[in-house]
Parts: sequence; structure tokens; C-alpha cells
Amino acid sequence: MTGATPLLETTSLTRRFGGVIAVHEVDFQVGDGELRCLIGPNGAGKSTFFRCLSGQLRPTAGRIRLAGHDITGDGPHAIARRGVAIKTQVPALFDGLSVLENVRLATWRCGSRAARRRRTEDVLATIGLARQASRPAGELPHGQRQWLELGLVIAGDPRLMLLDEPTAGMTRSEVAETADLVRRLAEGRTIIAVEHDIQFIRMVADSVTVFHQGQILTEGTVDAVLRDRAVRDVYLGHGRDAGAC
Amino acid sequence: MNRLRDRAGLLAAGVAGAVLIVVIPAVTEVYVQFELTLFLIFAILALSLAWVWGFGGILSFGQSLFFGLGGYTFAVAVINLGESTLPVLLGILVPALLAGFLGYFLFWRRISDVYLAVITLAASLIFYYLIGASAGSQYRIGTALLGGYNGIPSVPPINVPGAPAQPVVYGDLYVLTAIVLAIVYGGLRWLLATDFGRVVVAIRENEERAQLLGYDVRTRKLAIFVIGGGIAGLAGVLFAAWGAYVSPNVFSMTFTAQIIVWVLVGGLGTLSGAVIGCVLVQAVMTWLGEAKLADTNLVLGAGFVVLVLFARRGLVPGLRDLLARIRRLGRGPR
Amino acid sequence: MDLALVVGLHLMHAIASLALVSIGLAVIFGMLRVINFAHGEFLMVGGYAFVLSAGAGVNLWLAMLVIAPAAVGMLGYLVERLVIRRLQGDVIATILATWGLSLFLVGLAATVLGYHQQGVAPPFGTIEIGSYTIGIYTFFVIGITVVVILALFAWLRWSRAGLLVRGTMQDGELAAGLGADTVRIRSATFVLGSALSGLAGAVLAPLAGVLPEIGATYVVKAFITVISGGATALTGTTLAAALFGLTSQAAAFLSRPVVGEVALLVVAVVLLRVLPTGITGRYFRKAL
Amino acid sequence: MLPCYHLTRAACRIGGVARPGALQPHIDLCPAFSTGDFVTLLTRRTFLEGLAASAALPGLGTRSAHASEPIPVGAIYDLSGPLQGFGQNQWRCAKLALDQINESGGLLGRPLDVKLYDSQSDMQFYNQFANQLALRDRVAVVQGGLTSSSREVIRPILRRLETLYVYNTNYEGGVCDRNFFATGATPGIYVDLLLRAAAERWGKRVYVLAADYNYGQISAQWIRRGALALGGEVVGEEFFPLDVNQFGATISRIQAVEPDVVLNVFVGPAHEAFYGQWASAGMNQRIPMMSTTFGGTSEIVRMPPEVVNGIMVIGSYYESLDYPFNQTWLAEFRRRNGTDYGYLTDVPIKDWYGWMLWAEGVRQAGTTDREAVVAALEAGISVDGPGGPLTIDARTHHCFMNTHLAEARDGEFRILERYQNVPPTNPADQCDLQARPDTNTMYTPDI
Repeated sequence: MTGATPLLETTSLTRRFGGVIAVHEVDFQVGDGELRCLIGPNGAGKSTFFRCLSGQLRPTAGRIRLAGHDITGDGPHAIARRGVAIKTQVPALFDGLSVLENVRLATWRCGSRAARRRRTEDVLATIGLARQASRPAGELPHGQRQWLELGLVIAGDPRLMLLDEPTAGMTRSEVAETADLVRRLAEGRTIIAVEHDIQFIRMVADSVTVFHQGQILTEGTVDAVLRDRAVRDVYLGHGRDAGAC
Repeated sequence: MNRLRDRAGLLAAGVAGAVLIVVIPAVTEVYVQFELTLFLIFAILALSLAWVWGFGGILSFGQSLFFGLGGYTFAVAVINLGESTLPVLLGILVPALLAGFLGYFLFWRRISDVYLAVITLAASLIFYYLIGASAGSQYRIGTALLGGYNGIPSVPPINVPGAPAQPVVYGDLYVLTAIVLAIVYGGLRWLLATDFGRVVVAIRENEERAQLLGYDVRTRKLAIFVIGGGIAGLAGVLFAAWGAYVSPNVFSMTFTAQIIVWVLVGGLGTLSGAVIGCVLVQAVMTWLGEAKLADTNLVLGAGFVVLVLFARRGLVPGLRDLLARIRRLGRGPR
Repeated sequence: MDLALVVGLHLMHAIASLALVSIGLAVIFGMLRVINFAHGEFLMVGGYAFVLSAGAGVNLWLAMLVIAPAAVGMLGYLVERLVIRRLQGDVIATILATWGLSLFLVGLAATVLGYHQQGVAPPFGTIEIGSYTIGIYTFFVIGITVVVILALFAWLRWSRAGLLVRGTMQDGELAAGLGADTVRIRSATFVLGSALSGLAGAVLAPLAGVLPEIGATYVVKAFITVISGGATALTGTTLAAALFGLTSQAAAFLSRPVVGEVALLVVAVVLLRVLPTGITGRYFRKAL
Repeated sequence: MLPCYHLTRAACRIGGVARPGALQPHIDLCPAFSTGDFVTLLTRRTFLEGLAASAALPGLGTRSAHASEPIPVGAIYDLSGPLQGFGQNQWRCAKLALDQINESGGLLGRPLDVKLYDSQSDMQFYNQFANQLALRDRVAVVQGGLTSSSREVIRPILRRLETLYVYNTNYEGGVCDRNFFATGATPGIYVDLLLRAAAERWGKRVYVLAADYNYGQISAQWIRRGALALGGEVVGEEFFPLDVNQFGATISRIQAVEPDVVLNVFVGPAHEAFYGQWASAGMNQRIPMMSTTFGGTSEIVRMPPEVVNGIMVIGSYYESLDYPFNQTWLAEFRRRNGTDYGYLTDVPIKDWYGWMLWAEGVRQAGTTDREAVVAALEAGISVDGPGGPLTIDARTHHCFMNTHLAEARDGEFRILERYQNVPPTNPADQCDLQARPDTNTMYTPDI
């Protein structure tokens, strides 16, 4: 976990929306090859944190470094070109285009036409959508939409993958399949995933970071974090509040 | 299925092109060709908006700006130079440059939809007022008087390159315009089939995702806008040459709205729709001007409202839906 | 000194006129996100309703403050019912439909109402400010604009209906889920916007005259004003009207009228470049 | 000798069956190639048919006609769109002339067959329809157009296609073209007469409000010159774009300057807002107002008398003229058109004159052939009409006409003075089509 230079490092990263501080001076590091899960109750700032990392939001203050390069304030395309890919919470796809065209658009870094075609086929096979290749993405059922987006994320062979709730809305068996897929993808790559599903986290994560009220509450291995009293308070406390209404 | 439709579309476009370029000049009288020339010039202009708006997602109320600027640039240059080759090129280049400047101004600040529409509209109207206020002999560029709202009359025609004594007028201008339209249409189709074009379509489908895949949306939009500006400018050149005349009216709200109407009537998101919509609307307007059945505005306005109610997405998509439905009916219920 | 006062009054009048012609569009665009290209023609119909009923012997104020808004409100009801509602919020289809409507209304006015309606002279007399005279009607225009804006503001802020309208505009589905009849609310909002356009058309008719094409004079500026105002229609439009009215009149006064027109447009372009979501996209977000 | 197109050598080699693109647009002389040949080229049906028929197709205006075959004539008016306020009455007046000609047996024993087009207030339609009239309908004459831009669209086309053009609107003046006749008045004379009337009544310090438009700009130059000549001065001058309708600041400035008289040259519906604002500020009781354009679109019946009473105007025609001809003419006009047409002033009425002048030219020439008709018209033809006689000036192809000073009063124009047979403006004899028949230009008066 403590490599020479971390692949991704944020220092005092802050993002405000008017008077609300969604992300508050977060210092965060992730090492090369690591698979990290972010957890935390709704509104803890995980998605905002992600959107800052991907360049969709401009941080109010603080710095983001990727493999030593300062990428703070870069546009999303520039960050993507540095090898950061994000799977958004609600799948963002090219709905009017076919599954094949969707994936092919994501393979632009793969060089020649032939290489791109090969890569496209590989990805379709990996996400198990080869038979749906000519269907418009807009017509896919929910679970397959999630996989297709994962396919877009891996197609460019990124160094760092940001997965925002990859199992949201999935059935039990789909979650297991997805976890399997993510584990396979993780080989040789760095992944940060926002997830609620403990099952999934246990299956894939090396370590876990807990967000609370825009800040990092704690970090550690899956088991250590899940035993942490503060973490349980945060989660259970919220659960009780929710039930009270 | 998709590919089949594409191929059928391409075939239809090819046939249409051949009819326009070869058949029509052989079977029609010159005044018909003269009128058709205008429709085709407007069709080129409509294509520029169909491209910028339908594929680039840029709601430009400023296509008239590039069109008018193309016309004015050509008129001023050809009056000064006497030979049309360079003026034609300038008539494309100057609007494209302005589009580049305006695009840089707009897309690097992520201004979108209605705000972009207002900025481009305002830019067009600025030209309308400024050129409108240029009546008087002190407003001249070289030997060309700008002429205020009266415009620039007696603009020399386009000539065979290098031969100012051989003008391209009437039937020849028709053929030239038809070829230009075919090239612009074919060129845009080709562009859409390239990698660049795929990204353009991707941006229209989901701008955020395109960015997250590493595509710089701003430069793409800029390229789209510049190409659209150049095409509109070219249409403006042909317009000035066709009528030997250009006036600030081309910068007006009415004219710019007309371009939008052509595209919407034909169907946003298609290229053929822009051509069909434009020719149809212009032909109906001309016909009303000859027939004088009723107030043109009344008939045209009612027509648009009815069209929207029955084919909300325009004629070409509406027809496609209709065909698909008939085909499904033919196959019988399942 | 007198000149400064008089010029100041004219500036206020210009701002008020701009706000008044924009307010109906602001309600319709701001609340419903419908770009109504027939807005200028709604003003025109308001002017005709006023002039025709006043010509028929109806009391001037009844014609201006009741009949004209009611007539255009009714027109708005029909338009919403027959066209806008069927388009289900399809912005692009609405552009074409309202543009068609605009042409249709111009054509209708030209053929049915004709070009030769006698106008109405501005009522009231004049007052003297030093060696200058100024029409009392100028004050009336300023006054009625202020009243309309304040009333609208109060209605949105404090009434139950206003709350419903705001809720529907924020999140139609949510409001519907909470039991609001959003279809009726949208319809009512459209009618309100139309009626305000009718009122504006009538108030300005004694100064501007009525002709079938008079709408074209208003629609561009109203459009630019409302959109530059940004997301919160009422405050935004008022601020934008103040800014644009002030710059264009000041520029016209210091230089020549064409400079005033161009100044308005340049300010709009620069404004939207600096604040890409309009004035209230950035500031005054909590306003209405 | 008329300008014409001629073929290049390459085209001549294949026996005259060339594509029109091979034609030279130079306005120079080419005796070897006749008008008919050019027209043949333009109207050929197909390339092959052209081969066979090129010699057989008749040329424009030279068509030999049977005795009773109608004479096609062309009219372009803005019957819809923003300019229809002018266009509809222009057409009513033109129609009256055409009907009267046909009802009295037509011309040369042939009826007139009018091809009417609605240009919809849109310049591009002038272009389309002018070409259609010349190429398809092969009319003997085209009349119509309103704005200067419409005229400058039509004029070169009809000159090139050798079809006579008569333009019947007041305009800024200066067109000098043998193929073109203008029955409208130009501002130079109007301005001088108005300024003189103002000097007699109120004084010589003039404040000018004009449309920021060619007509307005040139009128303002005439006003400056006229005021100087009278020993007066222009104490203020403002130009308004065509859709400005806020005049508050201007009115204050006028109040500050206190001119003896305000002279306006407004154009279009937006500018009409001025009168209401002027009256609202009580100015119509304080400073006299004159206009060269007021009245053209029935303002006198559309605007309340308390707003427009007292505005002084000048023009060749008002309904209230007491010529006997006018009484019968107006009765006839109303019999055919009803009374819901507004109020006629000199803009629409000239379209009646225009057709009558041309008809008289045809009668004198005994043919509709363009050359002969032009020659006949240049002989100084005069027709009497509701506004008094109108006579062609051979040198400028513009007209002498009676001109009247009038004042708006309770929905009518009260005639104050009459000036007989006022000549067209032609400063320093810029235009002399007798001495220089090949001139084809539009002069800007050197003021």
C-alpha cells in the first residue's frame, strides 16, 4: 500500500457547492495495482470526489496528482487521456449507437484499425455482449447496460479505473458475475470502486476507505474497517434515522 | 438492417444527385433552372445547419451570419478584383474564420443550447445593424460601396477560374450549384463515416461519455462549427452570384429562423431532411407567391403547426416511421 | 439638471417597456421551458384587442387592463390546449410549432383585422419639468410594469398556487407524485404568461401603434432579455431588462441609435460569455 | 445601340448552340449577334431541341402577334409580409389602370394579360419573379417593386433580359438607365418645398429625424443643403435603424434644442411609434412637425387625429385634391375596391400612372416593341390623372408632376398649396439619357 510514488494522490482536495462542502480537504492515496473500495453513507461525498478525479468537476481547492503529474483542473478528456476511466453511477452510454459502435468509440488508443477491431472483439467477449453487438445500446436491459459501460471503461486499457456503484440495481447473481469480472479486470490495473454491497466488497477489495461528511473517516483492510466502531456508528446511526420517519 | 437502410439511402441520394445534375438541365427551361438554383443554394445552407445542429448539437441561430458574410465577402472581393476565383475562396474562408473565432469564444466556456442560440443570434444581428447603417459613400471597401439596407447591387457573377470573360450564369450556375450541393452532401456523409464523424455522432449521443473516453469535445465542436460556417459561407457566395445582389436582410432574425424551419420541417438529425425540407418550403412559398390564394404567412404558418402535430420530428423521420409501420403491418401480427 | 431628470425618466421608461414586453415570455419560458416564438404576435393581438374594443366604445381602462389580457389569455389557452400540450415538452418541435403560429397570427391579423385600424391616443396630459414636458403616460407605463412585477413576485412567493407553480417547474414528476395536477398548472401558467403579453401589448399600443407585423419589433429583444436573465425567470428578466435598457438607451443618447442597438447585443454576448447560464445562473439563485 | 451579350469564339464554332455560360456579360456592343439569339439560348428546351430550333424561337418583345392575342405584362407587388401595407394599395391602383385599359378595348386592339406575382416582402422573390416574367412569361413590361433594394434587384435583370421596367415609388433618386422609367418623386424637390414652407411659417432652424436607410441618409443631405440655401441651419440630426421604437431620449434632446421645426423621414412600422410618444409628451402642441414619408401607409386614418393633426406633408397626391379628374377617379376606385383600403397618397397612386404612361407609349408607338415604346415615351408623353398631369422627362426618364403641400387634419389631408409641374431632381445634369443613352448607373447626388 505504500509504494514509492502512489499512482493517485490528492492533497487537501475540496469541493464546495454554494454553502455545502461536499468534499472537505481530502488527502487520499492509492498505489499502483491496488483495488480500493470507497464506502460511506449517501451524501458522504464519494461521487463528488470521483467527479473531481475524472475532471467532470473542478475542485474548489487542493491538488490531484496522477503518477506524479499535477492534473488538477484538467478537463475530463485530458484526464481520460492520461489513462483514467470512469464508470458513472447511472450508465452513460451512446444510446442511439449499437453496442459494437459504443465499444469501438472507446478503443481509440489502440492504434491501427485492425488493432482496434481486435480490441473491440476482445472487450465484447469479456463483458459477454458479443451476441448483442448490433443492438442499439438504448435497448439493453439494465444489467447489460452496466456491463457495457464497464466495457467502455476497460476498452481504452486504462491505468486507473473509477467505478461508481458498478452493481447498482443488479440481482444477486449479476452481482457475483460482476465481482468476478472486476477481479479479472483488476489484474495489472488500479481500481477504485464506490460500492455499498458488502458482499461485493468482500469479494474484490484489497482495502477500503470510508467517507463521512466529505472527509475520510478511516482506511484499512476490509475486515478491519468493517469491525471499526466508528464506521458501524455512521452506518447504523443513519439506518435508525431513516427508519424513524 | 441498418446497413441495408444506409445502402438504400445512399442509392437514393445517388439517383437524386444524378437527376439534379444531369436530367433536370436537359429537360427544363432556363427560368426553372434559375429558380431551382436558389432552392439548391438554400439547401446547401440548410445542410450547414443540419450538420452543425443535428450532428454537432450546436443550436446556431447564426448560420445566417456566415451565409451573409460569405455573400458580402464575395461581393466586395469580386467587385474589387474582377475575377471570381479568389473571392469565392475568401467567401468560404472568412466565414469559417469567424466561426472559428466565435466557436473558440463559445465552446471553451461550455456555453450550451439556448444561451448559445442567443449569442449567435446576437452576433448575426450585430452585423445586420452595422451593415444596415453603412448607407453613404463614406462606407466603402476598395471600390465596393456597402450600401446600407439597400445592399450591394450588380455583383459580378462567378467566372470560369482564370477567365473573367466567361461567367457561370443561369443554366451553368445551376449545374455548378447542383454539383456543389452533391459534393457538400457527399462530403458530410463521408465525414460522418470517418473516425471523426463517429466521434461527432458520439458527442451528440452523450457528450459527457465522449469526454470521459478522452475525446476533446471542444475541438470537435469547433471543427464542426468551422466546417458548418464554411459551407454556409459557400452558400452565401452562390447566393450573391445568383442574384447579383446581397443585402443585410440575410442577417435578419426572419432569415435565420427560416433556416431553422427548413431543417425542422425535413427532420433534425438527418442530412437529406434538410435538403428536402428546404426545397419543399421554398417551393411552396414560391408557389404561393404565384398563386396568391391567400396570405402566405397564414398558409405557411398553419402548415408548420399541422406538420408538427402529425410528424413531430419532421418529414424524413416521419416517413421512415411510416414505412417501418407499413412493413410491420405487411409482415402481419406476431 | 432638468435634462438629467428627464433623461433619467426616459431611461426608466425604456427599461420598463423592455421588462413589460419580456415578462410574458419570461413566465412561459422560465416556468415551462417553452420557447414561444409567437410571443411578439401575442403582444400584437393584445394591441388589437385593446384598440378594437376601445374603438367600439368600451371604456379605455377596461379595454386595456381587462379585455386585452383576457383575450390573449384565451388565445394562450387554445394554443396550449391544441398545440403545446400535445408536444409534451419537446423543445425542438415547439420551436417549429410556435414559429408557425407566429406566421399564422400575422397572416390572420393581416387578412381579418387589416391594416387600417384606428389607434388610440396616449391618455393623460403632460407635466412640465423645467423647460421640458413629459407625458404622464410615461409614468403610467413605468408604474404598471412595477406593479406587474411585484404582484407576480408576491404571488409566486406567498400564494399556494405560486408554490405549486414553482414546484412543478422545479420537478414536474415529483410535484405530480405529491398530488399536484401538473397538466392544469402548466396550462394555467401558459395562460398567465399569455395574458401578461396581452396586457403589455395593450399598454404599449398607444405609444407604438398596432400593425400585424408589430410583433417582430419586440420578439428579438424579449427573447434575448429573458434568456440572458437566466434560470430564475422573474428576477433575471427584470435585471436583464434593466441592464439592456440602460446600456442601449445610454449608448443611443451619447452616440446614435444604431450604436444603442448594437450595444445591447454586444452586452448580451459578453454577458452570456462571462455568465454562461445567464445572470441568475450565477447570482441570485435563490430568487424567483 | 443596346448592350448585349455575345458568344465567345468557341461557342460560335459549334454554330450558336452554346451553353449560356459561354456568354460574355460585358456591356458592350456586338452588332454581329442579335438579341433574339441570346434569348434563344436562354429559353432553349434541351440541348438537342436547341440544335434544331434555335433559329426559330422568337425573341422578347419582338414576338409577332396575332391581332387579338393578349399582351402579357408583368407586375410584382408585396401583397403579403411587412410591406403589404404599401403593396396591396399599389396593386389596387395598378389593377384599376389595367382594368380601365382592357375595358376600353385594350391596347392596339389586344387585351392586356397581367402576370401578377406576390413578392412577399422578400428580396429573393423579386429576383425569381423578375427572371420568370422575362424568360417564361415574356412580358412586354414589368412594373412594381417598392423598396430601393427591390428596385436594384429587378433593374439589372430586366436590363440584361431586355424587358422594360417602370418603377412607381418615391425613392432617393439618381437611377439613370434607358431601360428604366420612374414615376415616383425624389426627395430633393420635396425637401426644398417643405423647408421653404417652414421658413415662411415657423423659422429656419430644423431638426432632422431620419431612417438609418439610404432614403433617409440622402434626404438628410438634401435637407442640409436646402436649409443652408435658405439661410437656415440643421440644429440636430438623428438616424434610426428600422426597428427602433424608443424615442424618449430623442424627444428630450429636441426639447433642449428647441428647433423651429422638426422634419422627419421615417420608414416602417417601428418608427410609427414616434408619433404616439411625441404626442404623449405634448410636443405636437409645441413644435411643428413635417414629414416627407408620413401618409404612405394610411397613417392618417390609422392614427388618432389628436396625435397626428398638424403634421405637414408634401406629395403629388392626396384624396382631398379638388381636381375634377380626382373626383371621378376616386369614385371609380371606391366602386371597385370598397372603402376599406385606408387612404391613398402618392406612393400607390403612381402605379396607376405608371401603367397609363406605358399604355400611352404603346399607343403612340403602335407596337409593344421595347425600343419603339422607349422612343415614344421619350418624346415626352403626358397623362392626366387624379393628381394632375404627369409628364416624362426624356433626359432622366423621371417625371414632371404637380406637387402639393398639405396638413393632416381630422383623418384627412388639407391641401395648403399647389406647385404645378415640378421637375424631377437632377443635380448638375448628372443624368442625360438623350446625350448618353448607354448610361446605366445610380448616381449619388453630389451634395
